[in-house]
Amino acid sequence: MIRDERIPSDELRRIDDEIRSNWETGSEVDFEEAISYHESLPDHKRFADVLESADKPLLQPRAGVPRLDDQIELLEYLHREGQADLLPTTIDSYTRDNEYGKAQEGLEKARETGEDTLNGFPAVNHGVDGCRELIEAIDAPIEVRHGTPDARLLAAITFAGGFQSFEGGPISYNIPYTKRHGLEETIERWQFVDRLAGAYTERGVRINREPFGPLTGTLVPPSIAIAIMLVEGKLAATQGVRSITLGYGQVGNVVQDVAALNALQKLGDEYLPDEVVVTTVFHEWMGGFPPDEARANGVIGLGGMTAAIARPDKVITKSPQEFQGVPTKEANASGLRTTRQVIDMAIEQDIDIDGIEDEQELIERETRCLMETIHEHGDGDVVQGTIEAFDSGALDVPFAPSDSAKGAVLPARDDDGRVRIFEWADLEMDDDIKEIHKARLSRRADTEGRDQSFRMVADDVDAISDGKLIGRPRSTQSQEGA
Amino acid sequence: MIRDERIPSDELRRIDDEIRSNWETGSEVDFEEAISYHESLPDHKRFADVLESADKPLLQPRAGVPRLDDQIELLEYLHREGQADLLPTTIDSYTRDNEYGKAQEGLEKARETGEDTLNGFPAVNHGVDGCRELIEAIDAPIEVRHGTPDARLLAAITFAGGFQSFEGGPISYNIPYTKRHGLEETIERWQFVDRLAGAYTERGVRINREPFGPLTGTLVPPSIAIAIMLVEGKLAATQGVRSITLGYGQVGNVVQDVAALNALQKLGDEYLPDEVVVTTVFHEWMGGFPPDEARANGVIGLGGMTAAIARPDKVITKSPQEFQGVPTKEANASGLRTTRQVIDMAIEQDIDIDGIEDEQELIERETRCLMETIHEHGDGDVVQGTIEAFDSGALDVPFAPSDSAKGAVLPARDDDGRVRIFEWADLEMDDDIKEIHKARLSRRADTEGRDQSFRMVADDVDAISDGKLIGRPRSTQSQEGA
Amino acid sequence: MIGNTMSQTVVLGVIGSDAHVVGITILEQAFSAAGFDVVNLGVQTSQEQFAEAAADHDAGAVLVSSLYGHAEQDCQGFHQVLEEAGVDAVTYIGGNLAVGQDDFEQTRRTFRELGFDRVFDSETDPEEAIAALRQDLEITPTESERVSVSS
Amino acid sequence: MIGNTMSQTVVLGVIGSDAHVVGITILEQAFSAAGFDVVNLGVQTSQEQFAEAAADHDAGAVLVSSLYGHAEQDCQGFHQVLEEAGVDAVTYIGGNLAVGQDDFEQTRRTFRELGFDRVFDSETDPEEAIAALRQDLEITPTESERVSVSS
Repeated sequence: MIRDERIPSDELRRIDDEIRSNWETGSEVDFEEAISYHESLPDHKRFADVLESADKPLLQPRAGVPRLDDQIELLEYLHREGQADLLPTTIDSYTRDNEYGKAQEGLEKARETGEDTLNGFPAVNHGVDGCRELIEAIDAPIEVRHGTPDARLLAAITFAGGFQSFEGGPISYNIPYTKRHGLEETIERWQFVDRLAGAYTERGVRINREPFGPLTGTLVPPSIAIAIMLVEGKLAATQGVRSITLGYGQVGNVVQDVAALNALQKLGDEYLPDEVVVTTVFHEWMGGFPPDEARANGVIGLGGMTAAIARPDKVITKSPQEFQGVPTKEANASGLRTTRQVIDMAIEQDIDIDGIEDEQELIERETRCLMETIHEHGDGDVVQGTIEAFDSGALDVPFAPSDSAKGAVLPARDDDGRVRIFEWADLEMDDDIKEIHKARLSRRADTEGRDQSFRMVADDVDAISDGKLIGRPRSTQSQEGA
Repeated sequence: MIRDERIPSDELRRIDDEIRSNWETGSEVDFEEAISYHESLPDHKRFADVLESADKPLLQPRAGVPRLDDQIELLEYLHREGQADLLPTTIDSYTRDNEYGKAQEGLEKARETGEDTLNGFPAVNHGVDGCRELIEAIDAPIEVRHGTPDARLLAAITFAGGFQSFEGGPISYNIPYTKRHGLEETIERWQFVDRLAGAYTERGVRINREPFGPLTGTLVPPSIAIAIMLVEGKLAATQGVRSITLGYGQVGNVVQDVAALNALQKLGDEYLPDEVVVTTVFHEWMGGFPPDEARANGVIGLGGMTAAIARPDKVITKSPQEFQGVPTKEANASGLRTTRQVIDMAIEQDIDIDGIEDEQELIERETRCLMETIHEHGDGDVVQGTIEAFDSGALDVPFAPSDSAKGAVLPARDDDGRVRIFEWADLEMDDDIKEIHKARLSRRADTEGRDQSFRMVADDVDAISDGKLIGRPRSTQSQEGA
Repeated sequence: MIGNTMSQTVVLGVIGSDAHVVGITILEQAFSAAGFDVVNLGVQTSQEQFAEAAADHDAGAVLVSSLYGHAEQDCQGFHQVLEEAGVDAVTYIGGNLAVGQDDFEQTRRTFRELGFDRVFDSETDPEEAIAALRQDLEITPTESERVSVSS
Repeated sequence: MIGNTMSQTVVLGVIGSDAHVVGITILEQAFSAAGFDVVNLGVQTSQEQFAEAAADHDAGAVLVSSLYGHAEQDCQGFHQVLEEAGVDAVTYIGGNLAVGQDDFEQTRRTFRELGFDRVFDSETDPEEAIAALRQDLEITPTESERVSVSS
């Protein structure tokens, strides 16, 4: 039975040998040589150090194209024209499904035709040398971003390739991304990824690990996201990771977002071992965007404002072309600069909004309820507790496509636009907290003159892309107008 | 000696006859017929009613081109694609200088060549019928915006032409706009404009008047702007105006901007007669913009956020092309939609920032000092008081090009980015208030490790276009960075 | 066949490799609230899984969702698979059904030809689908075809 | 002529119909703080007003600002007007001196040919102009021409 225990050295080596045989570039990896390589990198390419020593939020976009030259050009552009502090390399879908053969075909076709035949950078196929060419070409730290349930080979190659930050985790890259991977399976595979990061860490190469906070990206109640971040942080710490960046996706209500980021940092420091340096990352709105660049810039502006007040360590930016999918590099850089301008104008202002402390306290209490139920479900073991709690529905994520989560809990915004829980299903929570949510949603129902129902959920899902925060019924909206 | 007294009817008629003879279209004006015309307009084109009954901030862009057809097309576009609630007609520079002959040449050349040979709509040359064609074509209220020291003929023609809102005032369209027009002269001329608006008002056609709040547009301390708004509001009320929209230009610090807008509404209600309906307008940042549309969108986003919290009755929007001057209609509409999106997402949130009440109280105390000195300088007459107070420097506007103001007062931002007064010159202010400003600026000087000096002023003037709110010295900025 | 005797059970799912779960979750809630028995197969559901669930539950309706633009490909032969499994249900499809969805009438014809009784675009309210299904389950399919659907 | 005997009075103004007041206000403050006696003529100042003020105050320097792009036109014959008024001062001009300011070296040559001793672009810090003026007022103009100005 899988438990939250450190993978022994011999087992680490056994798995490492096994997974490296899955694709030809696996044989390029030599751990000792990789340590020397990392030691040769200049300070300003050491991801954990740069992130942890920053005294204002660092900005990072999303970006990945199949060919190495194109990826270098793209990241150089985002660094130069977008003034990104940290850079990403987003991995293609075939690699996420461990289909390295298909990724190879796509890459070769991309090289022949010059077209982007893959939706990201196939790092496994580029191999250790390809990764190092990228690391050397770009004058800033780079993170691997993907969405891979089994990222063991990807981690082995990119770590050896000089990357010092790696997104994802066994829950956050399972529940929102895939239907049929079991949690036990993904936890086991991510224990290896974390153990490998831990092995580098023990040799002085602190690989930064970043659980994916936004989860399903759609109205995720903050406490659910934070609980999952704490679980993934604990799992990584057990394997020896010492630089952990906990994530959170903007819900759009400034008070709740600031409160959640504060709670995330505080609970991260509390739940994770002292030897771990905990930082936070704020993702600009991950839900549906307006089909209009001007309005999308408004959404990005609200994100920047929230970041200026909450001061997370990092912000992942959106572009005004979010609606249409992958942005041009110009639009990507534009999202970075809009965010930078708002943050730099607002961050030195003393903006302290009433109610943040109360909201933070509520989020912390909710998160503690969830952490407690995980503890109980696993008799003290966080791995078993997580698996069992998801199984019973005591832990759940709204709109989760995975069979590993019930996906029965449903969120809705309250009258101020804060995300509350409308349908609890089997989610574990103290009754008095449930009453608070119910009272808040009831006030909204009164404002709108309708019953609390799934209609609110449906209206809220589309609200921001329709130009509002709260999905009010049409009659209420027209009353609002002039 | 000119005083704050209502122009008698016979005098009104005499001036009206005189100024209408200055250009041929003046003879088209028939007051009785104009009243009937206004009565024929539908409710949704009545500017004062639409503005005063709105329950969220209405948005209005700036726009003016020489030809009537083009102006109709432009306003229709901004109404449809920008979803502007209220529309403007910006007047050209020749008309502002009362050079109707030159405006006529420009208009004829525009008609021949199809090019915009004037920087606005020459409403006097288009005459009453031309104005009415515009009013009839556009399905929303339209305001006349200009910058004219002597706007008497412009008012006579545009009021008869169906416009129901008129920007400007004797101080706000003198001090920031022109070097050598005396205040006594502009006050006398604006008394006529206001009296004409009052004459319409008495017949049930409430012409809305809007003093120009941003003044020189560069770091104007809120209390100076508010005092001038109160003076112009009082002058208009004396002449019978009953719908007055007091203006304020964003300084970029959210707490100070919200406090100033609150103070503007409160003091407006207090200082203006009960029979006047006082509303407020917030101008998005009027200082230098970043030479980059992405960063400009950040500035606009901060403006929208401020408007969502302060909830003025109207917002005058900026476009992402502000840096390069007159925007394309697409960019103009884009600024409207970005602002709309931010306001609509943020306005239902309960955002109450600490310190707004204290800042508002300070602004109110400062404004009362200035109003008191005006009262004393004029022995109770606000016209004489204003002229004398400007003459002595007890009332002053920073960066004023006009010879009517000393322009000796100098602002600088404090450590939170609030605009304080660094050089008081002869500005009248209680000593304890001066001490507050001094202490705040001293804190900034400590942070930056430099003395309070004009360098701060110079650095602050360029800061927002350089991407920051506060003009920190370079050494401090690099300390801030990662 | 008279609708009143038809099953009130509705089988829902997202077809193919599509992982968009939000819409189907909202639909599940809406149809449950409207009194239907809902079997939600979730995302990434194969033709065979739809057919098996519809047969097992004697479903009155099969509602297919697709948001990633590959619906036409994913639905080739779907109605034959249903028929072979002995499913006799009303079939609807909705979502972003074509990549460049410029002409929805063309898209509608395409999916009608594939055998779907009704075709909805992604802007359709759940209420509209519920109203249509109430009609289709209580009157003969032939008549239902005369009902004009605005979407 | 030896600089030390020259007047420390500086006449400032914005030439022509230009109403940009912020830059000149900052310059006034900067030169005052640096110990110069400053006469600020403000915006919309004519050639004759510059000459009259410089003669009246026996100015050591005349500093002309222009930000609206019409400086070349506004400065035609300016140095003749100064000479006729008996003004013997160092002359500087700065700001946005040409509409499409692509090649500042070309712009600099144009204004040097019009008679200005130094030409600055709009990005110049006041400190730079002050340092230059200190030099120019203490050493002979001939030598000052050899000093390279970075702007």
